Amino acid sequence: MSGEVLVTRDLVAGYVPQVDILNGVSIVVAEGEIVTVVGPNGAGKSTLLKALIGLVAPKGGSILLAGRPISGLPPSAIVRQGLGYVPQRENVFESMPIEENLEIGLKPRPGLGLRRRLDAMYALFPRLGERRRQVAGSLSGGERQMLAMARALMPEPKILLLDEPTAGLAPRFVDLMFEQVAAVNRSGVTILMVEQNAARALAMSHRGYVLDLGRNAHEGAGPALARDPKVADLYLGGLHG
Amino acid sequence: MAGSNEAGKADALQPHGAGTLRLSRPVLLLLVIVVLFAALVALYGFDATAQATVNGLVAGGYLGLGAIGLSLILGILKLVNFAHGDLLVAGAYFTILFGWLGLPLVVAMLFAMIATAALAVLTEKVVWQPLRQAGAGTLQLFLSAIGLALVLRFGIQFFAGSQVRTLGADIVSSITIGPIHLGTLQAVALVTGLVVMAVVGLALRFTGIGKEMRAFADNRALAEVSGINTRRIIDVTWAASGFLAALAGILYAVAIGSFNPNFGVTLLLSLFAATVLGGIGNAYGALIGGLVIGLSQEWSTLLLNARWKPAVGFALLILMLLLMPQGIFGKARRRS
Amino acid sequence: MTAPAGPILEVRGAVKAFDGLLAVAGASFDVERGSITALIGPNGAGKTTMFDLLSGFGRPDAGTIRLAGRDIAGMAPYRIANLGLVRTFQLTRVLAGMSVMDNMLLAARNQPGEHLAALILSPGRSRAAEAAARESAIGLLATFGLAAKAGDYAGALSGGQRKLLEIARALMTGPSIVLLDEPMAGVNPTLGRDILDHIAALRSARGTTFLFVEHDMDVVMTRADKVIVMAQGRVIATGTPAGIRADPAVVEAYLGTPHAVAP
Amino acid sequence: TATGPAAAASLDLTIGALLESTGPLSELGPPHEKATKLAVEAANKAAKDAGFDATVTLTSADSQGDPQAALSAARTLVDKNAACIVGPATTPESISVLNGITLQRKISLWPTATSTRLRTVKDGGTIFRTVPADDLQAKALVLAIEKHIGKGKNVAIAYRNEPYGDALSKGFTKNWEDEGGKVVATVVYDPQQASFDSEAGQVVASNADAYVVIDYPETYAKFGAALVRTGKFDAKKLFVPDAMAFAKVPDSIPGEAINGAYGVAAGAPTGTESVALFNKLWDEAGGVPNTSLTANIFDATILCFLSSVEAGSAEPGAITGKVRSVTQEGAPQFTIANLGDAVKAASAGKPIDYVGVSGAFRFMENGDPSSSPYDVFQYQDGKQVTIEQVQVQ
Amino acid sequence: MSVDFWINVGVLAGIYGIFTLGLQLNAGFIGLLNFGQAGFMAIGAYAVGLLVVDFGWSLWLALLAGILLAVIGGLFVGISSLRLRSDHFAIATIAFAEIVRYVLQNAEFSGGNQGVLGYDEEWRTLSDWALAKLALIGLGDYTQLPLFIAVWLAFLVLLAVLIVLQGTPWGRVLRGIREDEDATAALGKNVFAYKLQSLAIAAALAAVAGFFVALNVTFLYPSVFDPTFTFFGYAMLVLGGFASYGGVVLGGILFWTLLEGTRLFDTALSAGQQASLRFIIVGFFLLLLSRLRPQGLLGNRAEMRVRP
Ligand SMILES: Nc1ncnc2c1ncn2[C@@H]1O[C@H](COP(=O)(O)OP(=O)(O)OP(=O)(O)O)[C@@H](O)[C@H]1O
Ligand SMILES: Nc1ncnc2c1ncn2[C@@H]1O[C@H](COP(=O)(O)OP(=O)(O)OP(=O)(O)O)[C@@H](O)[C@H]1O
Ligand SMILES: [Mg+2]
Ligand SMILES: [Mg+2]
Repeated sequence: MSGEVLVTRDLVAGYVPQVDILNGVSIVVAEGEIVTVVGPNGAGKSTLLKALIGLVAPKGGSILLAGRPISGLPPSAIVRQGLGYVPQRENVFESMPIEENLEIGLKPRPGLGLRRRLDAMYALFPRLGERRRQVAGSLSGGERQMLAMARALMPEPKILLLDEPTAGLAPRFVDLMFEQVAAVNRSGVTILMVEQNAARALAMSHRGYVLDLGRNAHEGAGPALARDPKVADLYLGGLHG
Repeated sequence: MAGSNEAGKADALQPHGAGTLRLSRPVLLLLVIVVLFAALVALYGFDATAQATVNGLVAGGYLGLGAIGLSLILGILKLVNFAHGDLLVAGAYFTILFGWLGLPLVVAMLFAMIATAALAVLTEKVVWQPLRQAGAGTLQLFLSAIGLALVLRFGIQFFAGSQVRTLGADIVSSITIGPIHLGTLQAVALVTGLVVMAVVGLALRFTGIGKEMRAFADNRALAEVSGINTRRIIDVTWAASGFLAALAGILYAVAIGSFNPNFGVTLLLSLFAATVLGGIGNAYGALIGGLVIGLSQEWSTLLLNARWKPAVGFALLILMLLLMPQGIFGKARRRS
Repeated sequence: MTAPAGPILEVRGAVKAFDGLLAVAGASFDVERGSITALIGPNGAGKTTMFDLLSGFGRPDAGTIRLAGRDIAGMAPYRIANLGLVRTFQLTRVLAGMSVMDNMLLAARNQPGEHLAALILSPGRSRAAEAAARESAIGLLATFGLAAKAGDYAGALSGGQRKLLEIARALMTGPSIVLLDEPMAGVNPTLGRDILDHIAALRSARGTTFLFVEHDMDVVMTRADKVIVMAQGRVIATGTPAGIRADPAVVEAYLGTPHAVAP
Repeated sequence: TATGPAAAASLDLTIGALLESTGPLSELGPPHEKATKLAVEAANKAAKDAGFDATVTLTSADSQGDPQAALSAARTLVDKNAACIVGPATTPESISVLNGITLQRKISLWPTATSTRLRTVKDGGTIFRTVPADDLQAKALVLAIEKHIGKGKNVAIAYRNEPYGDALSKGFTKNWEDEGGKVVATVVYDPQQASFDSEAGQVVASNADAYVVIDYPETYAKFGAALVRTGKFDAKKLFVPDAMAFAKVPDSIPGEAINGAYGVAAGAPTGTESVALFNKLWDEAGGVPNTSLTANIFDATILCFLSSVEAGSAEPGAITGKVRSVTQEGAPQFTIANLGDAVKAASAGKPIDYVGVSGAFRFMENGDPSSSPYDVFQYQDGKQVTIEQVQVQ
Repeated sequence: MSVDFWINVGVLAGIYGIFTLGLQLNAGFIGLLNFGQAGFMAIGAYAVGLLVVDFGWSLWLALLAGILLAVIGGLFVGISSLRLRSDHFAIATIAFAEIVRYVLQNAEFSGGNQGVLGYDEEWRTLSDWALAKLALIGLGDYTQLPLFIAVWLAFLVLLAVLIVLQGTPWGRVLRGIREDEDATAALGKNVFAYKLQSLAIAAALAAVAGFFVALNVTFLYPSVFDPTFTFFGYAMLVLGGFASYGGVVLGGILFWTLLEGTRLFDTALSAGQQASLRFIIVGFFLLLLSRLRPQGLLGNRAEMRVRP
């Protein structure tokens, strides 16, 4: 069995001293997997990702990256260990052109060659290639989403944390984004994503977690979880095709 | 997506394409300046106008140079550094200190710039970093900046006294170009200002650290998760700001001839005006903003008694903001 | 003057350009009174920009926009809102430093206490209006799953909760037409279902018109009476959901591979 | 504290100094502080020489160049038992201090502000100035220019934008035009601006026969340099007022901007012996270089002390009442050279005439000196040399 | 007797408290960075002085006129500059205040560098009457006490009015605008009108403060209306707490106690060094206080935190 690259145990975290948002979340992401986290709004999904990337300091429990604890490290250090992250909101540098956004994205691994990675991203999202000098702040919602994804992919991360990557995307780009996630995964990248497009996300995942009120509510193999009627009704808006 | 490529071409041909004749604001500004210059020449003759123009460029040069460091801090760290004027003063007094320790003037100046840069970084470590971690807002930072400004200015005054000092340079020598007289040191200050503006502007635009600084300015959290070492960015920004402040302070002190620890605070408002006029965080903007203020003030002396000069600068500032709400180099933001 | 019976919103030849780029390039469409209309189109088609023009956040470079027969192009946002057209933002705009409840109360219309003169002259009326507003706010918050958050700062809400608050807030104004910019993006599907039910109920009960941008085709197909499709700043198709889905131009420009659409 | 006028009683006098330690005029602070200190030392020494049991202490406060702060500062001085207040430097500060506290308590106030405005305020006889008001000086300047340049000539005026320059410029213009002269330019500048070159250019461009620049040395260092940079400046055409009087040209002022220039300052009828002595005291004490108005401050402090001795009391009102008795015309004259003798005479209750470093004092009803001999001096090789005296009323 | 001294501190805290209430209304509640408050104060104070001295008006009538003129000034600034971005608005208001100050210094009508004097007869009469009454309870020696009472009466009344206003729906609209003016406009609120009201009220408060400054200083001179006082006002605001009127009271007292109280230190240093040390101490305190209580004395930490 492939190793467990990212593990949290009884993770407790929050934003203000008295209020904990995560009340003991334990997840396991094994190498090469796609893992999806779903749950109601405000369940703590984004907070979980923020804790993993170092934006929120954990108050209890542990986070292990390839067996080594990373809680307490600054995000820039965690990113250099091969984690990539696409935030849910404010995920592009609004005052900078698309191309500079991508250039900044390459920061953790400049050795990859800027030109090569840029070309790869423009091939993936031609819309970005057409607009490379447009400042990101004037992009449409979907265009921003593409840019945010591309920025995170620039340094070829080993593990990618995605916070609602398909929100705001037109259907053809939703498809593209999911295909892209699958492709990136096939190339060896481990993926942990949060999605409200939950049925489709779970269907392509090796494993899924349902988070509610800052705790693990359900877990299981992705497709199975999506088919679980209780889960579907409570969290996925009923059964989908 | 070949379709949208075609659409892109079609856009350019559209009559509504936001007016191909529309000039960018900097060009427009230059045009206005040229027209005003011509008008003044017609009214007051070439000699007087040219002399006022040169004077205006020099005065504006000091302001612009002083404003660059301020603009960096404001733009990148979002901090209204009320103590910036006092960093200028620190530069001048460090020069005195190193001169007193026996270093030749030019070496003392260089050391002073380095010392001021170190001082600026120190303020980050002692004052700003803890405040940022405590989650202080803009106005809280502003209060601390007032406090820090007091500590710096009066710290200097405590040791050096408030009497007038000089750096002992030759402030009366001047260059004569046709009918125009220009103080030698004034010329040095102006040229230095232009060079520094270009260097800082290019560095921000093209170097890696410059891009990181802009990314940091734009979105701190995103910069962190993009792997930027934000501590380093902050330190570099402070060091640059301190260095530039000292450079500006020293040049000003040298060229104007005499000063006391108040000179920074008296310049501060004009520095802010230059910063805002040019577009916050923009090195070219800061200098151009300074030059515009300087020019308008000196030109105004042709029309009005010089006693109105400071008021003219402020009036122009308001006027320009109303005409160009984004500043000379600023950009409009999308509202939705 | 009573509003004519025609479409509540009429857009004719609207144009909006940014630095030579035509975001909206001569779009024309109608929104029928009391309908639930979807505005769809590829990313960057100009949907949000269109919303900006409708709500006063942008002035069209050309074209006319009529709300209940009245030309509103270029009118200030607050005046349009007071005419009964309210919008939400794609990138959420909650009032972070105010409580969720205050966000809601702020949206209440016809609150005399918002004007200094009325406040001094008739404080009683202000209090009565306030009490009424609070009651309807509590109801709306419950519908949107935010009841427990009423006292929290809106800035402490999660991404999806912000979206919900914005929709609830827009409804709080008692609008005649609501523009929702991707209301379902980032909202948990179960909750989304409830909200859509609520919207449908509101339409039936009050005749409120809804125009919404949405990329979730399930939602569009099952909930909209009529669909407007934009691409590259123009309206390329209008019709019923079924008709739109069959339109090859729409499939090509927007839907992509047919399998993406759930049957 | 002192009791009654009995000569043998001990005297414990506190003199308050309102100094511009910070704020826009803070360059004046250190020299003015030193002047008060020297005066208090001289007073204590004189008391000792005279065998008179008196201790004079100095307490100072920062007036910050601001009327509101000056009032607060004055209150702290009064809290610390100051019986007279030396300073402040500007008219606005003086008025707020007067109305806010010293008037009610009959504390004598010794400002170095020269505006005639101070003459018209209701001060209940508590304001005394050891600096002549601007109107006298304006006349002295007219006389000096007439003598060295000629009558009816063209003059350009430049002044620092504040009450002093403003009032003196107006007074000078009126007097000069009354005498048939012309003022061809009046250039006003802010002391803190970044460049003075345009203003300097306007002064020389006026082609005037003489220039009057009303400024303090601190700003003139900048303005004068700008004048020289115009390339057309001739310092021999320059006339400056008392604020620019200093024994030695400060380092900050370029020689080309000042050597050959004329100036006026209230002079001492007994010659310059006191001035020499004062300069010696100053140099021996070390510290900041001498600058304008220090002698006047020194004299004000001494006068407060002598008045207190004359009154045999450290009570503010008593001191205020005796100021005229220590500057009485016709009474035996004393200078800082024989201050001990002055103390002896005063403690015996006899009227005296203290002739200060900055001259003799004839206080009018309103506390201003009535007339004054003015020294006309010239800067020669960085030194101020008195070349003649004129009498103005 | 240093009671006098502390009465003076109280007067200053009260005057600048009134001044700062306006800033709080602008910055704290509607998000307008008004840095021109000293300019409005100057308009109010000079109107009083000039109307009394040059036109023989009654002091009290002149006060009303001063408030009106300051409000007109506020409307003028607002109408011309409110559409600017917030940081640009801040600098535009400073510029406005500086222009006011330079006009007062350079124009003939305002007395220029010679200032305005002698407008306070009516106040002195009133004050003497009050002192006579105070003498009955043994407080007749404190000559500044009548002013202290007047200032604090005005301060507390204005404070109460503002606190009440803030609790109304009107106050809620202001806060909405502070948080996001576009979103508030989208809900049908006339953002511009509210900003204008807020600015006009702040200008009126500044004029009242200016009136008291005029009485306290007894002499009007342009430098009294230096932008420094606006910065001091902001310092008081932040010390007391962002978006808290009550904080203004505490912030005012704290700030002026700090600024004036430091005069009482006595050291063996020279006067220049002592004065420097005083400001160093003030500076350190400001740094320390903002470090220890970033939200200010009465500020709301949570409200501060969620701010971007
Ligand atoms: N202020 C602006 N400056 C420059 N370009 C802009 C500006 N606003 C919008 N655009 C461009 O106009 C186009 C239309 O944008 P709009 O936001 O209306 O798209 P949209 O249809 O809402 O897309 P999405 O579904 O992705 O939200 C986009 O290509 C966008 O980049
Ligand atoms: N910056 C913050 N400060 C305080 N509380 C916060 C902050 N951000 C989020 N919260 C609170 O934490 C809880 C979880 O938020 P989180 O963003 O993790 O939810 P989520 O599961 O990602 O929801 P969604 O699907 O809506 O994005 C929410 O109740 C929210 O109110
Ligand atoms: Mg989330
Ligand atoms: Mg959109």
